[in-house]
Amino acid sequence: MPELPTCVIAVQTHDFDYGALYDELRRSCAGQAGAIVCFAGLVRDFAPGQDTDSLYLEHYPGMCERELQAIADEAFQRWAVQACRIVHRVGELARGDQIVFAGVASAHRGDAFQAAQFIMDALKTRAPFWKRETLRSGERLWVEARDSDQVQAQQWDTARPSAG
Amino acid sequence: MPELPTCVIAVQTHDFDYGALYDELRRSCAGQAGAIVCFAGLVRDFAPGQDTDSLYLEHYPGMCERELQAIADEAFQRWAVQACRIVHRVGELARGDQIVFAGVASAHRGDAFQAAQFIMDALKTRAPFWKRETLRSGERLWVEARDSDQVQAQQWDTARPSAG
Amino acid sequence: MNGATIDILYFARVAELTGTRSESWSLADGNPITGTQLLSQLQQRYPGLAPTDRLKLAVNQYHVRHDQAIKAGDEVALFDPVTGG
Amino acid sequence: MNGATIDILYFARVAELTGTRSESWSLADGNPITGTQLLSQLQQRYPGLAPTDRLKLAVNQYHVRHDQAIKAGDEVALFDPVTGG
Repeated sequence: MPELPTCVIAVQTHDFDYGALYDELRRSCAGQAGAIVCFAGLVRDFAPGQDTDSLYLEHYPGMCERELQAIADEAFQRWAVQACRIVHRVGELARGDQIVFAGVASAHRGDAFQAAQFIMDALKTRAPFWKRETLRSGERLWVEARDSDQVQAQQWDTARPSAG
Repeated sequence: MPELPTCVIAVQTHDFDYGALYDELRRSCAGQAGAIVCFAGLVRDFAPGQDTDSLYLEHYPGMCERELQAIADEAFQRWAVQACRIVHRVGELARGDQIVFAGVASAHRGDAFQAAQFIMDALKTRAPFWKRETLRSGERLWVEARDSDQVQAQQWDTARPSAG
Repeated sequence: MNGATIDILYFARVAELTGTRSESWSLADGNPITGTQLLSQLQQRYPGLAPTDRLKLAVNQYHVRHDQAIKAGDEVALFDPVTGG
Repeated sequence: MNGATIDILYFARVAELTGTRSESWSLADGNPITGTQLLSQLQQRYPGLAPTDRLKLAVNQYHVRHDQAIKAGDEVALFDPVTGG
């Protein structure tokens, strides 16, 4: 591992190609990476009987990119990551649409799984995006942050000493 | 979740299309899945200065498929999985080639990450595949099982009570 | 007093409550204030912001606690806990 | 004795050691034996199998421990710890 990798980050309104993002990760470390883990977050029904019609994603331009880069850098300090990509969409999304992509390439699967999960947990609690749901009934509501996401993210703090 | 899903399993000599496998997972549970985690295992250099030229994968036909199905079923009992795919290649592979795919779709990312990681850890210690490396020097050697894989797989046993 | 201002950005539900997405805010006597003091002043202007305990602050695009000092020229952002991903 | 046999499959390094990938094996008096007993018999025929402690057994395509009973008609497989994935 000559130096820490950089994470390619994109915040965009248009859709992303999951397979192409994987291919780029794979190509960027051919022969070195033994494991690639990719995560996609999708728009799903908000609650049983309360069908989501669409989702609007607002963000804080500039801070989003900076925070995502900081999260990736933290992952690089903790795990042996060879390549990383994060894509987050903003604007109007429909049911079933892709929202977010996080992909990590590493020599070993443990590092790839942990780094990808850490990135998503940190993104969920630190990256300045906000979701507004529009239900089929026409009702609009800003999604409330879930305590479980905070708990999940904090587990990485306590895991720190042994995770290196 | 009306009933437990089935995991589509393939053991094959030909390559797989990671993006297409993701697309199938996504399509099979559109509007329900909020998270899809896909893992790929790739042929990488065996050791520094000991370049892998090629890899031969032998397997136990019949038992492989049965064991992979059993592993997926165990994942379905433990986490809320909506769809699952496992592909494992056998035969001659070259450096950088794809070896294995494991993809999981779920409502929440925690289930998807854990189920995918469990499947890979169990596959590594239970699915009857064996790797033989051919180094650039021409030397051939059967890869030895790693104790760390056993330790990793056993962690899921002790995690059982709280993981449901 | 000239130039002794901060830029405040509002996002998502908070922007709906204030009715604006950004504004320039004067610091009394040009002195730094804490986030808590700023929130108290903002709540007087925008009563709908209460309760302000749960609101999040960023200063110059970094998350900060409410006791963070804010000085002239800072970019301050006010928003709900994030819900991306 | 007729039909009192088991099928034994060898994989990977073990198949190289035995020089064959499968064979039919007669059970003495047609009685069941344990995996440990079978491994002991096989080691007499194929000395290269030693030490047999690390070898893995499957019976009818399920992983089993060495104390598993093996009976006529079973499909027994002998192999090293797996290294797929």
